[in-house]
Amino acid sequence: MKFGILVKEGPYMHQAIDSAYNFILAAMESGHEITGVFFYNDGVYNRCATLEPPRDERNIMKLLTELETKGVRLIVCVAAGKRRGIVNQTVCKVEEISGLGQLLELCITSDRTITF
Amino acid sequence: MKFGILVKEGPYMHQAIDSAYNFILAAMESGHEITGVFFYNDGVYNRCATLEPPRDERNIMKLLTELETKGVRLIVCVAAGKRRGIVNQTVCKVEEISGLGQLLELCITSDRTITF
Amino acid sequence: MLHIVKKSPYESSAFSDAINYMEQNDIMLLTEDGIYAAKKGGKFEGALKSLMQKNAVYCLVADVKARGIQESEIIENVKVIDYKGFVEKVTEHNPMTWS
Amino acid sequence: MLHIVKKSPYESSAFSDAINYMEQNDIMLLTEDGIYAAKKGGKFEGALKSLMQKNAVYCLVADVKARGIQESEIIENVKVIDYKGFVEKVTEHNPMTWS
Amino acid sequence: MSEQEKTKVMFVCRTAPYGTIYEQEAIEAMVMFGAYEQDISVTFTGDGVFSLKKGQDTSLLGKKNFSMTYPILIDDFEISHIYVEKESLEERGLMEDDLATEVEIIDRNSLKQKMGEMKALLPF
Amino acid sequence: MSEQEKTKVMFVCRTAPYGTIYEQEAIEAMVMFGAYEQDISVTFTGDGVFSLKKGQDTSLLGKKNFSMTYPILIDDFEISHIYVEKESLEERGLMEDDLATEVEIIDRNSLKQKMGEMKALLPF
Repeated sequence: MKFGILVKEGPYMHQAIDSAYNFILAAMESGHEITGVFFYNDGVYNRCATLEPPRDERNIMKLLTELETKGVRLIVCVAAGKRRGIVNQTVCKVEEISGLGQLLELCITSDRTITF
Repeated sequence: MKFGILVKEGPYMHQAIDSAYNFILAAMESGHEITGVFFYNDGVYNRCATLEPPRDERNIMKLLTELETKGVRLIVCVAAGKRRGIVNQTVCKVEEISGLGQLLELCITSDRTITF
Repeated sequence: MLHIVKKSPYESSAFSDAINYMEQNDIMLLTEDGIYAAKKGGKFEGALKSLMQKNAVYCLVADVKARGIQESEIIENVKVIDYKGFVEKVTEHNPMTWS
Repeated sequence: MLHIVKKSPYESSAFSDAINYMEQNDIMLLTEDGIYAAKKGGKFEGALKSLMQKNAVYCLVADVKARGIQESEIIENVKVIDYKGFVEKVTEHNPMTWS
Repeated sequence: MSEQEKTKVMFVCRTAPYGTIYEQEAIEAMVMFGAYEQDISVTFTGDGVFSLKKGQDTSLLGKKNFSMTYPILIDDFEISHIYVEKESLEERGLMEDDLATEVEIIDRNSLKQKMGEMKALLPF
Repeated sequence: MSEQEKTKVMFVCRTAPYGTIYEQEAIEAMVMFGAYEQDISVTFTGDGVFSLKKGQDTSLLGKKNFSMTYPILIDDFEISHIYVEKESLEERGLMEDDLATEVEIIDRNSLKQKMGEMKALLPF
């Protein structure tokens, strides 16, 4: 099946991105396809390039980059990002920034859209 | 009276900083002193230097800088900031970054500590 | 003490938690989404009225107006104050925020 | 539908809102702080048991363990599943998240 | 595009306005989604119904009054339906007359059925 | 410093662990505050009491198990008191034996009194 993922909360503050990450890994291991992860609301903070968590804690930036390496598309909402300061200079990858139309696209092309 | 302010939520997402801002203005107009504003938890995002809100919306970065011009001390927690990517390169003013001891200092030197 | 409630009573336990901690002479300020507790005809009208038999309750005019609540829709005896009034209450009582 | 609840029932209305929206054949997944609804002896045991007369309820093992809840402390008939089980439930039911 | 080919997406608005940004960013998404010729509907339930309260005046807060967009969602932004849950209104002491725009007030059971017909549900 | 000169600060922990970071960052603050020779106490009420549940195992989540720090707050980090509200425990079906560390279980009325004696209350 094809899964689209919406993440609405920021890293560390809420568990949303951790749950999404674990869900995505399990889905891929079970042979499903992830059409993309759309970051909206405070979710855009997950792709801030300067996260420096303590060494004894998980590094959410690295976990997400690892997903990207496995072919998962990450999309940061441009409007929500600008409002919060996640822009070209501060985002992990400039190419990830895109519009809300991409979220609708995920809804259309995925069998399921899951919100975290 | 002396008021210390603790802000625990990020800009735009929650109303906390708006309430704090309006409270601080009113307190100063009434002749009270603000010992400082300590940003903790997601509150550190309020001092991200790259906020670009839509033109028809309030600019929280400017509102806070305006407070600073009026002599209000703004303090960004270094640990909470690092975890979230609010570090030297991304914060409005590097001098604002400091440790949790400053929050306790506010509690000690203020007649009242108010959490937003 | 001044108990500041900033979450909607329909969505969060903040309002009822604050009530549980109110002592004689304590007061409550409803602000942000907390102001919905002060709306006439809502589910929490009874709880608020029973609280007000012993404690004064205030709500912040900026938050009330933003949410389209008219003064006539506010439960009797809840006092509507502005930020200066909020500041004054903090000078009189030590604040605790329930969110 | 699969109703995903991720807030504590003590603090948020998410759990009771989700219950209100459950139809025949719908299922519920308790995850993150939502798992406290599945704890024996808590305030929501009755509500959960009455829901389970018609609907299946699952909870996520990673969240249960993190919070120190032992399997023996989970209300009977709540099924403990892992992330793969979560994925499987999403393939079977369209998800709606209550937070 | 024929009606059958359209993707049915529903925004489920459960949050009060201004205390958090969820409803404002939800409406920003609705406005964009409207442009894509799909079948987009919006439901207000729980505290979400407060977003539709008429007479909102945010001038003292310094925040944008985004409630002005609700009345033009259907005509200007091609949203198919705006549903408001009857039970949530009642619990909050609100009547149809209190709302800033014309909506379809329906009971929870009818709403459940509509939610069951959606391809994607977006909670805000 | 004499006891009278010390500033009395209380952390009021009301949130469950792991779903949000509040309790983890609260404990980080407690540890720092302990170094300043003031009178710092910690209260667990509401969902905050869940933070003290024993047997937490976060390995499947990949998160740090910060509950290990509670048992050493008093001895190693100079926190004066850890209070847990009796009523919140009961409502959640928890007993003293369920907690990861020794605490002072007190009822709400006694807690109200202690809160009234504080100079600053920090809710988390």
